[in-house]
Amino acid sequence: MADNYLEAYGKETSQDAGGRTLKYFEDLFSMEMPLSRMMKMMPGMVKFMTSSKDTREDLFKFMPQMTPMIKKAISGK
Amino acid sequence: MPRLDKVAQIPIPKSMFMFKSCVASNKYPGIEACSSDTMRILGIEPVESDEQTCCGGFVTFANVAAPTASMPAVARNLSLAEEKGLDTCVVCNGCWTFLNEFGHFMNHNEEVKSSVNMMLNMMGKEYKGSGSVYHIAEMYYRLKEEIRENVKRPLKGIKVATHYGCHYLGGGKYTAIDDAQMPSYLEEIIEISGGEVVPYTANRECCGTGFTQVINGKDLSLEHTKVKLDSVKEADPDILVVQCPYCHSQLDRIQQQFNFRNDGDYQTPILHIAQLVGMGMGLDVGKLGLAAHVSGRARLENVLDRIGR
Amino acid sequence: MLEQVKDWDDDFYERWKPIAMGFVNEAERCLQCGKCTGQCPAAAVTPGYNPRKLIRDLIDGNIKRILSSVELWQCFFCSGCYSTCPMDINFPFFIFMLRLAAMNEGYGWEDVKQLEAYAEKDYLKDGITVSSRERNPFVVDTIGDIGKIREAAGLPTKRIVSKRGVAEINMISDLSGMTSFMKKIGGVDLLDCTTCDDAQAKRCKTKPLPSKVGKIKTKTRFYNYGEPIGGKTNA
Amino acid sequence: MSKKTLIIGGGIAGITAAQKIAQNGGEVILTEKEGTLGGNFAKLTYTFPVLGDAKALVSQEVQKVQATPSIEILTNTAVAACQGEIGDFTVELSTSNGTRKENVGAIIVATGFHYMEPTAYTEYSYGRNPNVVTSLEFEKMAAENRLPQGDVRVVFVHCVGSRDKAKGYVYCSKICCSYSAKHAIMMKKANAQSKSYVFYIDIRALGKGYEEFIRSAMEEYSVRYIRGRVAKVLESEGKLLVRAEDSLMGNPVEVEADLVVLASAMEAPIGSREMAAILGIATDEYGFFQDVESNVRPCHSSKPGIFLAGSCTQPMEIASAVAMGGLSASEALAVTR
Repeated sequence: MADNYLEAYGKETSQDAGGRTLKYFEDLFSMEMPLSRMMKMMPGMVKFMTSSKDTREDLFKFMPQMTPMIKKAISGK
Repeated sequence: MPRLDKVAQIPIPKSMFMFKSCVASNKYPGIEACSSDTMRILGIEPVESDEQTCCGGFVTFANVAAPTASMPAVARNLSLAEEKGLDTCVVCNGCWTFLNEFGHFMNHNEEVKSSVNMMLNMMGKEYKGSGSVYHIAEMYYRLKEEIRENVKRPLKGIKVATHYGCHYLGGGKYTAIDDAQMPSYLEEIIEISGGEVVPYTANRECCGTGFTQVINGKDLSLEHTKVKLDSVKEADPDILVVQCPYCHSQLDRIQQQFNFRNDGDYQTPILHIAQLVGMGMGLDVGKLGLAAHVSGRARLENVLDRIGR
Repeated sequence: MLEQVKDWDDDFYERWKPIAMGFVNEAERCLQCGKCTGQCPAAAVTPGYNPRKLIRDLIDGNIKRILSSVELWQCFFCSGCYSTCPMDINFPFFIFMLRLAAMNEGYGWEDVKQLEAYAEKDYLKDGITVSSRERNPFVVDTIGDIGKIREAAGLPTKRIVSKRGVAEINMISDLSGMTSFMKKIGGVDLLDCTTCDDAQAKRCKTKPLPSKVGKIKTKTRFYNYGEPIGGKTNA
Repeated sequence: MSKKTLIIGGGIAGITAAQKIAQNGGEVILTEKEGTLGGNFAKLTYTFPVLGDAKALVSQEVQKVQATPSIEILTNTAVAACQGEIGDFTVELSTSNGTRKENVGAIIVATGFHYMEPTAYTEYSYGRNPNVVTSLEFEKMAAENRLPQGDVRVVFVHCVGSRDKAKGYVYCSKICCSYSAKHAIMMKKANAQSKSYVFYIDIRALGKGYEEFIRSAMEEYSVRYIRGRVAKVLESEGKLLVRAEDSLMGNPVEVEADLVVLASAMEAPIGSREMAAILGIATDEYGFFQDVESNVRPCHSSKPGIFLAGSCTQPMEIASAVAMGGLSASEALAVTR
């Protein structure tokens, strides 16, 4: 077992670790709404919709706003 | 920098949205009861909402949630006050910094705000960024003349020490009403309520909770709390006043743990500033919720005997 | 092993700053004056922890050392460093962001695992992070039923967040990826087979972790900034 | 064209400029807003890096000026207005006997600097505890023989107000390192039992003899130098607890001290912006007077005919102020003759 961090990382340099970290933050703070991300949101929305009557109504009110976003995500523009 | 004059800019509204704190509600209900009642006596009608949740600060700084997840939660809570057209009043340092800091952040970052609002729109809400967040200690300081008029049960001869906590003064370096290193507004409120202020060395030290450190690194946390409590014990106040329920919980409960381990004998009752002001204003003893306090219960009774129940 | 400067990610901070949503700022101004460490409550009890060194390593780009360190997880989040910093570096935000980065690298999950229950069982279920449950028997004996105290104070017996409120934060959690992140944390296996007792072993066998989540192996962290004084083995 | 030169400020830079002009046959009006000449130099006990008797040195120079007939000295005097251009300025001086108008050919601004009052540094308990003093107050204590006696620890804190964006100034005040070393030596000389600790970030001792001077504080007077900016000064049972990090070792340390001396920053003289508006010259972002070119024309202000000398342009040690006084004198002579 490695007893210091240099050994634990082996041949990997800080540039590799830094690159991964930056990639992670880029994804985390991305404001874009690609289809994959939108699909990930779907289960949560369904759960919210089914939880009570008024939540369903509120979510339906949002639908007109939602449709262009879905279109945009699908067309990828 | 002494900048207590900044307090004059705080408006005195007819009513305010009282933001309930998790620790205050579930561990020290006296804080919740006193904050509402004292504000009502001071002429501000407290407005509450069942929809209000935890500020989300704990889960965020415990790294369970990324900032992208906590931002909408903050916006949601703030929008509850905005719907009613009110400013928010909080009793907890953590809530104050978290709501304030992330609120400011969204106000200055349109892109983030719109993406947060998209999520809020789904549930029929919107965050505009129109309301402000004030700590209850700020409001007390703003209303100090009203407090002076309403003192019914002066804390005559009661020695009070203060603990400001970190997240109000430290985190709000430029937004808090007082200097981060040598604050004095709590002292003033105590003197108005008739108490006697005792200084001690470790006043500006952290209570030791360390947000999550009390769970993850309990040794570190306790070691630091011990430093704090030792210094308090030296000054031997009747009451230690805090302005954050989380500090309240740490300082109150850890005393008992030290006593249990025979690691010193600490018997200092901790009171939140809302409870202290409520005590001075002559609120019913039941309202103070002193039964929920763990340490220094005998001493609290003694204090009540001296000032009258 | 000798540290190789050519391994450092020299412009990590410069590249990180623009994408960090404004959470990491001003670190380039650091004077290395040590005022932060001088007042730090965590440094006072564990001198191995040192905000100044963490900032220095960040600017140098020695990412490996920061992310794999135990010290990164010793911050108290008291903001004292920010309040005294002559250059206005808001260091708690750095810690917060660096911890996220460390988790991405596979470090520190065991710490977060202990906190995850608060989010899952209290925050997302009741809307209140700190519940009224008491673990300490002494406290239970002393104060009795918190509901009665609430009633005496003129409050409802239990503070309840409305169903709607809880549903809303749950949706926020689902939509922003917090729920899936928590599932990932839930997948961390804290049991160590060499020290595991019978009860744990039984639980391990009867309750297998959900296969969908998969296990995350947390990596061992190191005291990268010096052993704490007093020879503690664990902090 | 007027042959006279007006010198604003009777510190060491102004005195030197007046002497040099008079020596070369010029006429000078030397104004000082306080009652006596000497400026900040006269407030010191010792000079540095060579420990000279500051009071004797400055009074010698002041006497020379007072003895020169072509130098008219106006104490308690301020400049109220200034019109005209190079070679022909009309200035209005408000003296203690009412205002008077003067026609001068050139003006030398030598208003000196001001020691910052570290009231913003509440973490250092300044203004709350009488044992936390600024270096200027320390000089006064030393002059009046009020330095603590017996087995005491004295802590010197560098960079109070300098190199601090949040509460002070971003620039380095240049001389604090040297005068703190001087104070530590003075302390040791006054009280051999005392122990001195200097908390520094970087030691900036540029120039002939400075490095040796600071080394002598460490080597001969056994002053302990600890790298790290002091975080806070707490009061505890009559003592002061100084918390800082020993950043070379990476450990937080605490010093139980009896006296804490804050090396407060040199800031622009009070009212420098108003003065600049009256004269029609530029100041920099900190309020120091701005030169047109800092390398080859350090004493030219943004207006022709008005010259700058001494520490009203930037933090500066005595030798540089004297040199700059001489330079501005020759520039003024070039205009008036």
